[in-house]
Amino acid sequence: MIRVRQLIKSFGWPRIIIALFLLSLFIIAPMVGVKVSSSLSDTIARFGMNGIMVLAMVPMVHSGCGLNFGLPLGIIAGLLGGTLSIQFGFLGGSSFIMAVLLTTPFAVLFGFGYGKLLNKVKGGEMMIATYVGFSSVAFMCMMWLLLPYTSPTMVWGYTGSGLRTTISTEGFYLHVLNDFLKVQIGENFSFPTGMMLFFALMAFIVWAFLHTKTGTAMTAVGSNPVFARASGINIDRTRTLSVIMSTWLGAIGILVYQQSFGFIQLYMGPFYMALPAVSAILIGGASVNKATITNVVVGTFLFQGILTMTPSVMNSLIHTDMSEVIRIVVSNGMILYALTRKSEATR
Amino acid sequence: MNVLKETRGEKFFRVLEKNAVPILFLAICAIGIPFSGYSLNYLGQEVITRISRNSFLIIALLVPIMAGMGLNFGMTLGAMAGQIGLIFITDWGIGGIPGMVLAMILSTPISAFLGWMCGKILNMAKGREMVTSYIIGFFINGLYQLIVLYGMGAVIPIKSPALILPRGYGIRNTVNLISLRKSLDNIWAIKVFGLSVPVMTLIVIALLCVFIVWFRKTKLGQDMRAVGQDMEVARAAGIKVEHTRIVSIVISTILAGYGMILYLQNIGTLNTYNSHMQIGMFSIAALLVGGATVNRAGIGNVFLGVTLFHLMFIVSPMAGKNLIGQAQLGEYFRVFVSYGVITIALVLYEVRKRRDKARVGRLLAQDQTDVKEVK
Amino acid sequence: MKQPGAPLLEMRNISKDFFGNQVLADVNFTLSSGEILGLVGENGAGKTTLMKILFGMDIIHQTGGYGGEIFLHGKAVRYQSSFEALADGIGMVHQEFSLLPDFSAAENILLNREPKKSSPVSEVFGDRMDTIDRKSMQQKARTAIKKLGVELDPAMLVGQMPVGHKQFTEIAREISKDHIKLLVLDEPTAVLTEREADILLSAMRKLAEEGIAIIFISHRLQEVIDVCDTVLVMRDGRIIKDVPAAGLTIPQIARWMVGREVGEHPGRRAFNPEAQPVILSMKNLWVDMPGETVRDVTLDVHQGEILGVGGLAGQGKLGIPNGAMGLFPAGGTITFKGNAIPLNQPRRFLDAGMAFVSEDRRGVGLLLDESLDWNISFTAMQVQERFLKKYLKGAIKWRDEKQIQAIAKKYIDALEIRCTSFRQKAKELSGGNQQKVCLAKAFAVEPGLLFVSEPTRGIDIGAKGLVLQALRDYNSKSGTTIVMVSSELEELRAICDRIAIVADGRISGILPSDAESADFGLLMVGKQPDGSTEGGQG
Amino acid sequence: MARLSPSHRRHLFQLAAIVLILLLGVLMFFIGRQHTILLDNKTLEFEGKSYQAFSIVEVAVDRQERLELAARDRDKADVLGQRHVLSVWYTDKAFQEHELKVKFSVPVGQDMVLVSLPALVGGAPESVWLQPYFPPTAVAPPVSEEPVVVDDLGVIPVSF
Repeated sequence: MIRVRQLIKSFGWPRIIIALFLLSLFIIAPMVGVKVSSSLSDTIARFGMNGIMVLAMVPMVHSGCGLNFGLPLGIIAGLLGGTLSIQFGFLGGSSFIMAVLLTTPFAVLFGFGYGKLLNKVKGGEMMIATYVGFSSVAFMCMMWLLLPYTSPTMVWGYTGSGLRTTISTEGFYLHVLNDFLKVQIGENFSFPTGMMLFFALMAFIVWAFLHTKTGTAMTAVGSNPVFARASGINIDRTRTLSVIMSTWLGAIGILVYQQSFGFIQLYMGPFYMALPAVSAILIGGASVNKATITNVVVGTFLFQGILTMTPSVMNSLIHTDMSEVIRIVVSNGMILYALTRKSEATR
Repeated sequence: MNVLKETRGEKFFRVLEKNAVPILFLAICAIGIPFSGYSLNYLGQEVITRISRNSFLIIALLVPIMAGMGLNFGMTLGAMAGQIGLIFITDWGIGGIPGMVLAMILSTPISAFLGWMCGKILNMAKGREMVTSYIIGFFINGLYQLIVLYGMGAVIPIKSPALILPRGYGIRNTVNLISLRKSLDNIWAIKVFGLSVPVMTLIVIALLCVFIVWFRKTKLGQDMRAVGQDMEVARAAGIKVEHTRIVSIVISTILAGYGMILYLQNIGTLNTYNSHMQIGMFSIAALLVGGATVNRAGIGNVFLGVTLFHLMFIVSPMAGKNLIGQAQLGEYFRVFVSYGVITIALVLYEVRKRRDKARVGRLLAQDQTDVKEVK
Repeated sequence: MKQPGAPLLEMRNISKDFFGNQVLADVNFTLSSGEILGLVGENGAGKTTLMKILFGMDIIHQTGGYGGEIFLHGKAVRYQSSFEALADGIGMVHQEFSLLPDFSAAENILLNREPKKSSPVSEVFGDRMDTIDRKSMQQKARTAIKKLGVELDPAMLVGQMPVGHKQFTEIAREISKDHIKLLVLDEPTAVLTEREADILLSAMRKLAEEGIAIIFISHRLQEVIDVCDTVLVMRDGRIIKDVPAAGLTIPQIARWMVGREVGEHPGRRAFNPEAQPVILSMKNLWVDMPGETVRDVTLDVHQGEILGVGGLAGQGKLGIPNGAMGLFPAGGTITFKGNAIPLNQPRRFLDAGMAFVSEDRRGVGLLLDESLDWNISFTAMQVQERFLKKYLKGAIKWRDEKQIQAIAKKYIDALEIRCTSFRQKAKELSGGNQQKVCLAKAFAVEPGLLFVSEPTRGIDIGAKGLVLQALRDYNSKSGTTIVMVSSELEELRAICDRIAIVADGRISGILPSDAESADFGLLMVGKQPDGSTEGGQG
Repeated sequence: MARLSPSHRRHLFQLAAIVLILLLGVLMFFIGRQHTILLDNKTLEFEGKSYQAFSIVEVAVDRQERLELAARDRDKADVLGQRHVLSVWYTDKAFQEHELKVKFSVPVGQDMVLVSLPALVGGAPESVWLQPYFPPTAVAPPVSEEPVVVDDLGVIPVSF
């Protein structure tokens, strides 16, 4: 009994409620005529799409920079890489690889500057990260208009300059990962093996990094910065590194998202992309200063599961689509819960 | 002995940095106005309109700053309460000033409750009030949608077909406030140099300013300032810290609700699901443009901020069009500047906080060198 | 001056233990109106606890209350919170300022007791809507300042005041309260210049003449002798002396404070540090460590010795290792084995082969949320690249869990750390065992010189002995030089070869550990003992 | 009478304030209530009596602008509050111009009232010339989604 209680305590009530809610959705689904197989397939696909952006939270949480509300900055790096790859005329699988390669220098550069900034504002990272994300999105809105892109698939037809708000990835990297070794079971269920493998690869890289000397130092910086400093760790450098990693993962994350989604969304597209990722990792059991790969997997699955299941089930059940409201309440409620909890480290 | 020596150059930069944001905006406006091609008369009219429209909302931000809780991103809660009041009076067919007053009366308990809740939560998240209040805004927005989009017309009786969506429940995306439009502004509108001035609205705003000034002089205001400086010292002196903080948020939320009603009577249309979310961000940006910081803001900052921020806002699309040939660019520019100014203000605040801590060390080093020089 | 009649305050048989650890026993004293009582004693003698009991602080109730009785005007009192004590006219001025920098002196003096003018709004919203009567506030503040007899502008912002004026503001706040009868001043002169201190002392006499009793806690013994009517010397939770101040001398008091005579502790070992080469030398070190400011320390440490650094709290002894390591902003020069070590860079300090066990175990010493093996191996791994498997010619440095566990097990056995396994989280251990983990972490680096700061703070007696033994063994086995900072003189004398005493941010003297205890006492209060065995430096 | 303790007194004042605000709210509800007054210039037959429509008549509610009604015309005026003044300018058979001012109040809870001008001028009792009016409920008034009027702050997406 005590063990059960401890388990519940370590898992956290909000998480249990959310998990039970999702479970009940899956149980109700067949009763109201929603196909579980296609729902599950959708959930998995969305898991693959969003997983890496959720993973982008991990390095910054580990180094004590808090939740990466500045994810849009990484997404912008990804957008730059993606659009450049198309601009240079790469097609199919190669365009994805090029996008990843072209993204990397931007992500590193942005992450470096962002990390330096966050080092100046220790203690107030999250609010500032939010606004760094917002202002960079707004800044890039101007840039999308001004940058000398010429590819006819991307620029506005009538003016011949300035990028469109949405750009199709068809013919470029649409579904390059989704369709790689794809497993189709029956009519309604497909498993995007390539995308899941890619997610697994990224998760492995993060996991492996956390097992190296530098990764260990990063965890220590997040756990107790004074301890780390007293052990000769350069805290600022470690934090900057973690921010660069988070930014890069965010950039790769959006590329994976686009190849599955089919469109590159520019301008205000990335504006609120951080909040779903933040709430996903929190639902997975992370706190403001502790996060693991398991949190990412569990959280993304739960969050995306709710996102997929609520509209269809609720709609069939009460003929009202309240999924939007449920999503807003659940995700922001989760963030609030995390913010109001006393941080676990006894500092 | 505890004054840090600084050269004249250092002092100059310190003063410059302290007023960096207003100076930057002055520069933007100074460049933008000629390029926009707007007449001064037009701009003057716009500025007057916006002062009368927005300053009440911005003044609502002052109280939590006094209590050291930073910028109240949760003012959207008050805006929501104000909107709910407006929806009801529109449904009941109450218009004009009585409608405004009734909407305010209706919004007060809702604002007070939401503010109390917000304050309670912020007390649990001391040290990260701003990001928390920001998320509270989103969270309550979900509940607001639940009530307005699903509850109204279904559970809460709303009968006017002009309000309810064709499906039978939920409020439409836009609500026409025609019976309310400019009802306060038009009570006493005079022409000065060809500019129409809504005197009555300005009087209401002036009264609020008087209230703020008076409030600072009350015991509660004093307690808030004490709590804002150091919670522990205030607590040791017997001040109820948590309660004081909650009260400051409640006052701010109620005022924000009134401000929203004032704002919407000027606009004349309620954008049911958007207005409140935008208003928080723009009020905060305007206040910061006026030279306020996270821990210090006055009435002067409000009016300077409204003027400069909205001048920039009006001017930039046309200036962008005339300069580069793209109005869209100017639109994005002003969005960028709005967010940029909040970012800069937040960064400066944190940096200053850290530098103040480092100051003690520099003093000590200075003492050492002084001693050596004497030797 | 003592007056006849019922005493203002009487403490009878006060005793207090923290979970079996007796910190106060059988404390009895009386205090009359207008009397100034000097309360002196080493750190940990029980002064603070005694005052906490008087004020009914939460910490006392949370740890099981206290024994004995307190009488105020012959009436038994037992306060549940400091506000009750304040209501009865007992005020206290703490060592740390409790002031608001952006408020004026008057606003601070009357904080939460502001004179108010009622306004009609208050009838609905409560009396917090009353406006503050600035004029009468200014007036009341002026009266309080006048009572104190100092020059202080009530309109001046506290943030712009010199330290002395801040102190006066604090005291003015207490005496501005109505019916103030008893004032407790905890180290009020520590931050003052000599002139300011003189002003304060005369203010105290003035207050006493007006009938206010004062308990004056101070380490500056000359002041105590000058201003007090009675001196109360505490040691190990007991009152050792309760005598009139007239005619006392500093050495007398210092001896009472430090207590035990030579011979009560194990003598020093046969080791002459001075004969060894200097391994570490500090010159003009200053450290900005809040509450432990080091002003100007010059100190040489010899190869292989155990050097003790003692002194009263707040004098700066803790600042020395913290500054040397670079955890707090510091200046001056440090030379280790002939190489200058740059300050403010912990990494260079560690690279040079030094290690530091911090007094702040939970804040600095441990990763509370991580396992023991991480805690023990972390510094060695990061600084010396040990416990790592290297792949691709060292491009990838993988954590070697096996080695990490091995070293953790080794030290868990060697230091007898009580834990379920090396996987247990550091926060789950007891204080003593946490301390051993900190030592293990430092030992794992295999340092040439080890700074140990307050190694026995907050741990029980059994563990104390083990920790000290571990240090001594480590020194004799591996020849590591140890600099041990502690506020417990006895502990320093037990294992050190020499002991340096810090007073007012400077080294006031270095004595062999078997020197007269009274001499240590004198050094602690910043006085040079006559015919001292060794001259102080700095 | 025993003196009230300050907290008791305060509760009393608080209660009074709440009651006052509630009263204010009720007051606002009535004086701010919007009504539509339909002004009718049609021949009205009532209890055997016939009130002939004017060929032309001018009418104003409160201080609003004058409305000109030809025979069989109907117009409306939107007003706030219960009590109103109706001013009618008409020409009688003798081609004499007359001005008539009538005060009336809209029944509580009524959105629309119909005023028959011929009956009013013809001296019929109020219950005749002032009648409640219920719009035909079968037809919902056409509500077009008007273009959103906002100031230029509406450039930010507001939900994610």
